[in-house]
Amino acid sequence: MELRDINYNKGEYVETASGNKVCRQTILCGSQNIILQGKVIVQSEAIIRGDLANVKTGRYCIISKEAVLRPPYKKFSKGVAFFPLNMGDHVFVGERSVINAAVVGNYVYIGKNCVIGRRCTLKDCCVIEDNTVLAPETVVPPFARYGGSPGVQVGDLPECQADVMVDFTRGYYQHFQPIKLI
Amino acid sequence: MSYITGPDVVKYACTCGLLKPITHLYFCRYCTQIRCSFCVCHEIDSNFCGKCSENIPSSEAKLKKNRCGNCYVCPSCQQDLSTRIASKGSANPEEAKSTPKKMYYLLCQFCRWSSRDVGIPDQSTELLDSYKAIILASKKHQQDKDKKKRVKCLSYTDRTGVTTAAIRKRLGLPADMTNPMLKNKPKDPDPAKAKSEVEELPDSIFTEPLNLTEVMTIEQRLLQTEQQPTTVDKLFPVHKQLSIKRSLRCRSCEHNVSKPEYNPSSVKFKIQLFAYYIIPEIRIVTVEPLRAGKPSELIIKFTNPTQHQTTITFFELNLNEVDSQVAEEVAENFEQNLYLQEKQQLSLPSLGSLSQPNSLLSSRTPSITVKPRPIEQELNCKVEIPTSSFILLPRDDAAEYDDSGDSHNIQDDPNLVKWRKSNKAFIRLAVTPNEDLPLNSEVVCGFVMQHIYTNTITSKVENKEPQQYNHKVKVFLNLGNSVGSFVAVVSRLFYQNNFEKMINLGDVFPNFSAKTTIGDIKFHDWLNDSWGILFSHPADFTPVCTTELARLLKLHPEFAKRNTKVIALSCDPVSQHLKWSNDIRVYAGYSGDAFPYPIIADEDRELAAELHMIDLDEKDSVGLPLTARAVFIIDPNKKLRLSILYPATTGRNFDCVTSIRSPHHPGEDVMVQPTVSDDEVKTLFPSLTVVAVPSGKNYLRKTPQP
Amino acid sequence: MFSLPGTRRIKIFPGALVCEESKLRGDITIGTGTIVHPSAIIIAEAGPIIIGDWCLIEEQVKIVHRLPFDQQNNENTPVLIIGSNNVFEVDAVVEAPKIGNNNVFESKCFVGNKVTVSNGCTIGAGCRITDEQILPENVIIFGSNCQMREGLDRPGPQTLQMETLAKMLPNYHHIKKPNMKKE
Amino acid sequence: MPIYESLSSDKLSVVLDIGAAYTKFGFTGEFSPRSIIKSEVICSKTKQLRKIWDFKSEEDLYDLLVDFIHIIFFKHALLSPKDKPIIIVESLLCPTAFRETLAKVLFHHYEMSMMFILPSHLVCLASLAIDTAMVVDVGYKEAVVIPVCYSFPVVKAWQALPIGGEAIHNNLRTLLNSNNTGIQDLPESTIENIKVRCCFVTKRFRAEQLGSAKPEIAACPDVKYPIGGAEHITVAGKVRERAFEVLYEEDNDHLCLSTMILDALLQVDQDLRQKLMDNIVLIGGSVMVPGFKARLKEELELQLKNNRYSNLNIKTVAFHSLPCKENYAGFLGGALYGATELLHMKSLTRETYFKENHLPDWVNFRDNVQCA
Repeated sequence: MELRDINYNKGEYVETASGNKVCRQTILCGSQNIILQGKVIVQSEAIIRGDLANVKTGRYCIISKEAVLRPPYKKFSKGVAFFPLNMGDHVFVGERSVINAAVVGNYVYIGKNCVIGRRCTLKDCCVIEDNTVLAPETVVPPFARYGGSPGVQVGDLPECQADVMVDFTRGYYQHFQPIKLI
Repeated sequence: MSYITGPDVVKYACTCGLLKPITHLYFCRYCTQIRCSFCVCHEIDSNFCGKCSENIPSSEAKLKKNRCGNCYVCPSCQQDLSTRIASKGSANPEEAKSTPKKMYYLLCQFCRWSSRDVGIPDQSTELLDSYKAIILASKKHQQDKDKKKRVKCLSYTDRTGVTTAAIRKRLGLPADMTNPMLKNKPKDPDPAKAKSEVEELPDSIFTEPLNLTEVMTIEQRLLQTEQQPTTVDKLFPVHKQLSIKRSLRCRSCEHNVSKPEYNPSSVKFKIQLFAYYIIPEIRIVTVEPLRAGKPSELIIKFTNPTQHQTTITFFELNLNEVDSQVAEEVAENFEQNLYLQEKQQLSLPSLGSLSQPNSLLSSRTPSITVKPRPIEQELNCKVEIPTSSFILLPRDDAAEYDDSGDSHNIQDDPNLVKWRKSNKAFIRLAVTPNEDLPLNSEVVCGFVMQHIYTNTITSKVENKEPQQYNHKVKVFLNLGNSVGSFVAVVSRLFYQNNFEKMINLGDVFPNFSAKTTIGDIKFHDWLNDSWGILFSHPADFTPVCTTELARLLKLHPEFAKRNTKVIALSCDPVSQHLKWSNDIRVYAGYSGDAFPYPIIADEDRELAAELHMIDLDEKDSVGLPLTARAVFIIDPNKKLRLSILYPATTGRNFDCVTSIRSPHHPGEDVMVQPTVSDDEVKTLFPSLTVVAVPSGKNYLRKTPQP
Repeated sequence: MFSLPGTRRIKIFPGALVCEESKLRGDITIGTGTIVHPSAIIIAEAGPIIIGDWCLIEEQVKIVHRLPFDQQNNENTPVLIIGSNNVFEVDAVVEAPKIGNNNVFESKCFVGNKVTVSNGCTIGAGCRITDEQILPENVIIFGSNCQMREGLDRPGPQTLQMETLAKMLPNYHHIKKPNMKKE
Repeated sequence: MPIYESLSSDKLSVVLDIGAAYTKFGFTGEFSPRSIIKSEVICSKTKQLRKIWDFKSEEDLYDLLVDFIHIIFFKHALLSPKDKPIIIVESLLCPTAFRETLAKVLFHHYEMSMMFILPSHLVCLASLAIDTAMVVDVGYKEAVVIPVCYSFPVVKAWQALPIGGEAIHNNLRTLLNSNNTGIQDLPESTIENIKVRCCFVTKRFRAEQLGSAKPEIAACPDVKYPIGGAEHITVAGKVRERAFEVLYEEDNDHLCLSTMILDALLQVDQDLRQKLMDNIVLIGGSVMVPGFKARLKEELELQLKNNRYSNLNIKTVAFHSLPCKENYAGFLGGALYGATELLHMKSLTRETYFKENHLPDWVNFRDNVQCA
């Protein structure tokens, strides 16, 4: 199915020069440490914890409502360090998902209500189904579809997944339009 | 989106007869045919470990039983284990100065199982290194030995790969010849002795309580195939199973249609003949509500993925007509294969051991083509095939960044092409579901799309021009469910403002019979001679409805006091109602045992339609409209006294409804109806007070509540 | 709803870090060293909540003191006491009437108001525990079926992480001022 | 040492034992299966998990098997199936439709070079190095008893009853439902886990006592079994002990596991009977439960005193202990046989299959004539 238009209230969103659309009702902590590469949508009540460590997203990322991007921490003998969270291009993060990953590759789809454990690595072209719980330090290989709790591989993805995701995130961005007042 | 999460609504027919979304199809450019994972040959390209993302050569993978040597999975929950470092002071207190040793242990971060749980001591790196060194040395030794051996006994078998077994087989030796194994058998193994004593159950099993946390589940047991222990103290980590990258080969022409790059984390391909890159993609944009026998407008979007302009033409899809050309071709191929194999087989014995062995004759025996099967999809919707074709412009990646308007000047048939932008076109089609289509069934239509496939690889040197082929694809579209005839009636009622048939205030309320949570009832009999409140809600297990019904639950005694019976209605089945009523009771904190009022299950929406309480804007998961929030108050004479209709999205205030039944709060004075004449009033309500209003009309007459 | 202004009913001991963007409703006491991240929600509906020392409460956590229906409308209002060194990870919803020490509530877990949590328990990510029970010590609940296993020992305290957070958070967030003196 | 060489040679072939509940998969010459997975696959059409054996038609089975074999080769064996041999361990009572479809899938779709079909009742004796035994296979769907005499399965003496894992699950479900109101529709995986974690085969006198209206003994302790996080059920001690009774209680035709063995014995030559009873081999996943062997022995000894079987004149009953777990005994036999050169001598090649267009089967007269 072709995507329907997703409307938002123009007053609620800020659009930057690079095309990022960020809702005003978000909690962006430590905004100087957050880099959105452009054409990124951050929807209402999403939380990005830039205060803990750097958070970097690629182009055409969609952070849905109430999603949490939280840099992971790692314990050392001397103390705890927070690691930066890097996200590739064309990533979709579903509603209420918690991302504690270290790396999220390109063309990744994360469904609703997922928990991506600390320091997980999501390689390029993978899909995390809704309500998945990925244990900390899980590595999701390319072209894998993960689901369940604990998250295990439940299927494979078609080889053209990268282009499907490009098309999806671009389409989403194009259809994410302010409400036109008639 | 639909490719990732949703159901596949647009499917293309593969040459083998299976229907798949375009993302799962391949296009063999040598055969100019669609292929799918079912009808191509899968081959393993490389092995890798999904955890450490390292390639493992196939020989090593075989040696390690297809498992990664470094990564382990948790025996308890089958997640990858992480290696943890625990620093440990030196064992000798004298060497206090030495740096603490780093000790490793395995930990599952999901279920917190650790190698310490089963008493595996923490391993130091030195130990691991020394083991690695030993393994390395032994490997080297083995290799040397192999080499020596090879030099020493260079035999005919080694050079040609012909083994005695292969020769024997080739010669077609009779099966009942003496087993060559027997000659070489060093010694017969001792036959096992059966015992007449068997293991008895321990007595403790009858008395000791069972601690479930100590007993393994069947999944945990089967993970350790050899031992299959039963108690958790024997959970040992398992090496992680490897994953593969695979290439796909067309069975007809033996060319690859997909070959991935070697690097495990790469998502690129050396050969990528995916249909998604070659065949125009079709997506459903909108479709009007589908009604049996009525035409609806369908808008679909075409996207040209190639760098070449193409022209799309539609044809009628006839499922009965077998694609004769393909079938013939395949049949021929199949026979040829058989013939080839037979020939090989027959020729070999005669050639004997002098000829090259089978394995060297050709690296691959030709594949058997998968026989196409008839398409298993019924069409129940006609598509009006447009006579004209349209052009689809090539894809231009630069255009993605070009926000300026389109500068194409293509003469389009305005009835066909609704709108176009770069390589996309929105096409309007008329579809008509079959007359006899039952309510709420899946509507599937199909057509044949012909597009021009431009082959850029040139087979001959002199022919520099890219070749163009007309390629036809059968496309099936699932348009969603048909809306039923009765909804059509209701919607017509709404659309045409035809409200005559609606029950007006004062009309006798229909005496329907319905399934409810207290069994089947006849409405009038159930009412008996009390007042009745019938109210509907959109669906069970929804927040607003729960609060409404819970409020009603609390107010129920009030209604009972006023000789009023309450009944609810929605389109969910009785079983759902029963489950939900428990929720309501808990939500409302209701202390009574039984749910005090019944709920009607109007699954086929007959009542809802009859009482005109359908909200066309609110639809359930299958696209059927839900009941609106209606309230009907029926008097003991079964006449409708009041009706309220709220949309499904807006909750009602049931305190308000109580006040309708007796318009004032308890204890307050009650209004007397204006229809009662002043004289009558005095006899009926002796304690009447008339409120003086400026108009001078005595219509505000109060009396204490009876 | 409340007659007293919300802030006066919230008692924060020195050394606790409570971000301004968190939502605290009702009578809440927060012990020394406890860190409350922004957008955490703590609601003392049925009675006061006392949170012990060195607890970590992350974003979107919801701690609600709400009694089961059959115990509501009782005269005496019970106090929800949460022990020390508990970790509540992102989006955990906890309604348990009693919580001991050193427990870990992982992301998106749900603990119902009939569950009593003892010490050293780990409620795995996404687990939903509602059945009336007392969780034994060091139990680990994980997976979609809420499988249980017994741990070797209680999960380690997150003191190291909290030290780091205590240094970092004041640089980025407005912190509610402690209004209690050390006992 | 050719025998040793063949065991460790690089040319490993896949051994497959497709059971009704679990499929055992591994390679020749290995002592345990690589993995034991459920015999089910996600149907490509309906996207639902379906058991292989619940097929509707041969076409349906073909598709299910294609998907299933794909998983075996590309997720577990990591081997391209084309032009490779495969060893299939199957029951002698395997339905023809299943065998033929499997052969079609392996030869047509996966283009395997040869297929070596082994009867599970016979090959499981390989690991014991004996040639005469009474083989009792208690699987998921059914229990099958076939005596094997001097490496020849006496097929005419076969006995089969639908008492296996499935019957136990159904019995357990009924027992649980009767004393846990409100909990219904437990998935089979939960039932199976309750079975393996809580239940055992009790002694005969206890079973009789607990089955009576007023038992004089106390049942073993109850178990509170949590179902997800929201509910729990009580597995009563009585249920724990009685779940397996379906195997031992005589049905309407007075048949049960012990009578099956003795009925099979009646069909065998008199001289062999005592030898068979001294060599009872139990295979199949359902025999792994604690107390199974002890109870079966008890039952057999009791039945032998019965009039029905008194003329059998059996003095002793003895059981073999397999060197492996019983649920993969068939697989192990297949792996041993497959490692020998018999694989190349006796197996059905693709060429022969295409030429003859026929899969040899012991029930087929044509194949029997050839044998003779």
